[in-house]
Amino acid sequence: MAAPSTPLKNTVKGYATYMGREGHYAFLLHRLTGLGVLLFLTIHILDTATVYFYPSLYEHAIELYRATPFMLGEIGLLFAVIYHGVNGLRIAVTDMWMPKRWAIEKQRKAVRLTLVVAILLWTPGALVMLYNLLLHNFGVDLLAMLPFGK
Amino acid sequence: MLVYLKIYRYNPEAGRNVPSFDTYNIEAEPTDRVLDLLEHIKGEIDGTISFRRSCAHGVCGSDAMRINGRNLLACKALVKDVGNEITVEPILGLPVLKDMIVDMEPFFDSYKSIMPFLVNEDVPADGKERRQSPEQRERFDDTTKCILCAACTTSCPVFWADDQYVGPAAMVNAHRFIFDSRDQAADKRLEILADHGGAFRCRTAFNCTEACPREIHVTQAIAEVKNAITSGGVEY
Amino acid sequence: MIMASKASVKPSFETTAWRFMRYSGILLIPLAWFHVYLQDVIVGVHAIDIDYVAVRLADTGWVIYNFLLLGFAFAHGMYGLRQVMFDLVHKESTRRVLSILMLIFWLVVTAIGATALAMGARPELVQ
Amino acid sequence: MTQTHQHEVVIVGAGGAGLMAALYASRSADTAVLSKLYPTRSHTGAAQGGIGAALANLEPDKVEWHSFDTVKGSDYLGDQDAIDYMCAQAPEVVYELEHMGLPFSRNPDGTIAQRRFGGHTNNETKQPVLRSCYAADRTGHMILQTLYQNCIKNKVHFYDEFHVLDLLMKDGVANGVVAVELATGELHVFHAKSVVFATGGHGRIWELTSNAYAYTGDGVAITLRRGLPAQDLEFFQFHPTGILKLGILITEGVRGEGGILVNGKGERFMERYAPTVKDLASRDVVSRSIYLEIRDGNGINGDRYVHLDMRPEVVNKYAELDGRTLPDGSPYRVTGEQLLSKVPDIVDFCRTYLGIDPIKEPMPIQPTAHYAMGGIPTNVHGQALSDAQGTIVPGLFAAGEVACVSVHGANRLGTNSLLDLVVFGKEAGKKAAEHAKSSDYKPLEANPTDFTRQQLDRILNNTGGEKIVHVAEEMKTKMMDDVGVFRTADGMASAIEKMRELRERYKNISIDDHGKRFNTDLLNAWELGCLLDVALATAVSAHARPESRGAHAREDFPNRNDAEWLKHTMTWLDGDQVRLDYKPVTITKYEPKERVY
Ligand SMILES: Cc1cc2nc3c(=O)[nH]c(=O)nc-3n(C[C@H](O)[C@H](O)[C@H](O)COP(=O)(O)OP(=O)(O)OC[C@H]3O[C@@H](n4cnc5c(N)ncnc54)[C@H](O)[C@@H]3O)c2cc1C
Ligand code: HEM
Ligand code: SF4
Ligand code: F3S
Ligand code: FES
Repeated sequence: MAAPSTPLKNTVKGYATYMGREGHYAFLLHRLTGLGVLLFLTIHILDTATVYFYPSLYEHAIELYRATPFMLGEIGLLFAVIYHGVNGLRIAVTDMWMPKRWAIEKQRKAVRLTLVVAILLWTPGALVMLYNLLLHNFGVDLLAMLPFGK
Repeated sequence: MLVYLKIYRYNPEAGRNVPSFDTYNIEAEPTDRVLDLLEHIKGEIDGTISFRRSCAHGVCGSDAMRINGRNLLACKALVKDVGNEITVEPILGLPVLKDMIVDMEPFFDSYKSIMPFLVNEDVPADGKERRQSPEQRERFDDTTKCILCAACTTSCPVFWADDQYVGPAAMVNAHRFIFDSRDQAADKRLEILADHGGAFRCRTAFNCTEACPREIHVTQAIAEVKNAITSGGVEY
Repeated sequence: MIMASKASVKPSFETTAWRFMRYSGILLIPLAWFHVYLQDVIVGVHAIDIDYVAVRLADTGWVIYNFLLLGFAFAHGMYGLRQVMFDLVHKESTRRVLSILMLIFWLVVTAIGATALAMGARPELVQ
Repeated sequence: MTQTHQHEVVIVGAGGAGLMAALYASRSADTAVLSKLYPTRSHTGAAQGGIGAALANLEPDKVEWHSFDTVKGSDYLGDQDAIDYMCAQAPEVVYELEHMGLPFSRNPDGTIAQRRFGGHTNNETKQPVLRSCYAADRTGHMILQTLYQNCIKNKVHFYDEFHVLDLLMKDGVANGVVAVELATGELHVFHAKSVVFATGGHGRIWELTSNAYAYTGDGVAITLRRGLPAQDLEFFQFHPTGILKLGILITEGVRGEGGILVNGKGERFMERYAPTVKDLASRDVVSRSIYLEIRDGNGINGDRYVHLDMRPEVVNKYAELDGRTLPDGSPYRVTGEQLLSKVPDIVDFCRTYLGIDPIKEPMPIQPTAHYAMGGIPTNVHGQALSDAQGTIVPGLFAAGEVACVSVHGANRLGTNSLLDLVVFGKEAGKKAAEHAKSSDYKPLEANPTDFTRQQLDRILNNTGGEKIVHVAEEMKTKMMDDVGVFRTADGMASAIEKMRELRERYKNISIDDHGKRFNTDLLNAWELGCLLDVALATAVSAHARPESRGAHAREDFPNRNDAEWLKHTMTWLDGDQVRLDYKPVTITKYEPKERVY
């Protein structure tokens, strides 16, 4: 008789407690962002489709997108798409064209680099979106508040 | 130095049918192996603690364990490297039978499934060795080092989740033959690994490479296998 | 000196899918990034309404772009989901059932999206 | 519940010898392999340097030279018919291993690479010769893997993690074994026509050893307990280069590649002890030299160790002084890179356990208990013998380190053990199958597990409070001090006393684990019993030999005495009584002469 455990329990335990290095967390983040983007994409396809099927509903839908929680979610989505893309590129390129780069030091660096690149690509967009959020939902115009603003 | 050691215990026979931890404070040298500490506790304090070991220097593959959350060989993990708070658990994803002892059968079954033996019945007429250049030999040198300790396979998130995945160790061993210029069954092995549960289940999580005590480039080996499949084979 | 040997492997579904994941992923970098940046950052949800969509969907270039995005992104995502499903479900029969359900879901959603793209928006029907 | 299985051939041990025997036996007979470890965990996997065979791939070499070197290395105690057979078979088995898939390192022309090893020479020039066929520094690992792989290919039947505790005999014929299945704690009886022991050595008797935890002399102890003799137990090899305090082996291959031994004064002291081959003298000679240096206060900082130096600049300096050349005649030179590729595991051991990089710093080393030349006496066919007259025990075979053929005599040459495993493993496998095919199953005794149960129950039910580790510790230190590299009559006498005392105390061993499943506590206790039996037999055999020969070096009798002691020791253990007898050495071509390197 073996200790009671199931693959699911092992998986959850492993995801949560295995002290992996960079690659482990990159895997988890890639998966999480992939699923997140997919969830959004599915909703997005369906809501956009209303422009043809139930045009009246579309305004409702877009109204939802303008709600604060949704807009914050979109900022997250932007990060997810970017991180997943950069990291996916790392995986695809290493796996298919330069397998020799699957070496410990190189990958630890590469994984960190993906995160840095993703954050760099995300920040400007995130700031613009944050500005829009504050402007439209709270009437706060960040630019106007800057000393050299308009 | 004083070491605080937490050891995973499970033994239904002795009524410990819910996994739990025993803790010990013991004196140790920084250069002691975690295996030495386990031996010490087994010898002096509690003989019921069970784990496998044999060579004590990292070449037999008996004592892969999860030490402070990550797979290591207890005989290659020195106190100075893992710190003085040490948690020892069995490797993850294989059924735990008693304490650190897990059922290795599924692991060896995966190994056996990839035809881990040279296929080539032709031998030179003079009965001597088949020739192989140093470069050809070098091509698969890395993967000949595997000691089947299962540290890689049981660190792999895909393996934890999916016991039908052959796992990195089996692929390392497949690689050892696929890229051996003397072997003639590369296509069969590649076919096996092209299927469900094969190379394409690998999500490049890289835990395997980080865990391998023999410093084999496990993920690289798997990538080479994948590429051999997608490009239709290997050239020597 | 040495017998050269080249193994031959028939591409299986898993291999094709694996390659698809990689190539579609790379393709999705321009497609998805530009889409999201354009709509969420440059235009912004507050500027988007059905008329905006209608204008976009009247442009063949944008329609093709959206078709590509829909086709690749959703297929890529759904196959990814199937991988995740395989990690959670191990019974062969359940896997098969779920795979089929996912296949249907993929086809239906793609069809809905594609219809909308092909037919365009109908702002005139807004009540 | 005891389960009974029937297989024509039962092989105990899945190391190099056991697996080779299994490959051959299973060709014609129903064969099962029992092993207390998973086969790939066997200690053969730890062997580093290489397997000896006169392939002459890079420079002239001859089977006869290999034979002579082995005879000389054995200090003339090896049986020359067996040695000739082994050395003649060597090229064939090495090619066979290559055909099975063993990934040997290669020469530029694609042939198997060879390196130098202690005691292997060109008999004409007296210089070290390239004879050790290697796969980097994991030759044993590759042999073990390759043989196991071929067993899988040939569908050999394995019982993994079955610990054999007894040999069954009926009317002097071996007819099976009793084993405990580790996973369940159940006893299993294996009824067989042929039983092959290939259980490896017993270096765990000594404090500092290169041997695995599993090297507890089970095979020798089991046969001793069944009234069969052991041969030449006093000859136990101390390898000169074990990592300080840990005993982990640094292969002789390091010296083969040009590494040298240095004392505390920075001298290359082997020049004084073996002027011709220097650092590549045979192991007994080098180990003794290190001890003598240490005794003279020439250890590093006066301590009990010396340095093994393989920094490229040092290797190159001494290679130049020695005038060492490559086969093409150009001077021998190495880079750190090349050394790393030739002995990667050694570099890894040093980095892991010593925290030093041997390419940049010398390695602190001391002699470590390494290899049992003695064991279950067999003839050239691996058939076990029951007396000094060579009477065969029907149905019983032995091969590998547990056996004593004897090809290693008083001192084994490096690379000859791996060779011994494959040559005699193969032979034992073949003969075991032949025997099985030409005989019937001898009926089992009524209660075949009684003897085993009794041994286990005594441990399980004991409340004496004596701990395994305490008894083991005392045995190891005593044996290290008094039955180690140098021996004296008084020291050995006191060791005998001590072993007797410890065997008494062993009766009071009590353990914590009373369960069935993976009761490693119980098995550790049982293994200690084996070690004590073999230790006692070893000490008595050694005490009785008043000469110095090979690994048996006596301070009170520093010379070899061929007139009276050119003979093998046979040792029986009957309860506490040890009985000795002697058997002549087979000498064919090479008359004993003085041994200089
Ligand atoms: C570190 C090191 C380096 C070495 N390097 C070299 C070298 O370079 N060249 C060379 O020629 N030699 C070398 N040797 C020596 C050589 O490796 C060994 O002598 C040889 O491998 C022994 O092989 P074996 O098959 O007899 O035993 P092993 O390989 O040890 O196998 C013993 C088997 O018996 C099983 N067993 C034991 N007891 C029981 C039991 N009671 N019940 C069931 N199963 C049991 C074990 O599970 C194991 O499978 C080296 C040895 C060491 C320790
Ligand atoms: C932006 C460019 C993208 C790139 C470069 C990319 C790349 C990749 C790659 C290479 C994989 C395979 C990972 C592996 O096999 O280990 C993958 C998986 C995945 N992708 Fe993408 N992808 C992108 C966009 C998307 C989008 C838009 C979605 C959502 C619809 C998505 C959803 C997923 C999912 C769910 C997985 C599976 C994750 C897993 O198995 O852990 N990806 N992606
Ligand atoms: S690849 Fe490395 S980690 Fe995996 S089994 Fe082999 S030696 Fe162990
Ligand atoms: S951890 Fe697993 S996912 Fe691949 S890279 Fe290693 S096998
Ligand atoms: S005990 Fe052999 S690998 Fe650790």
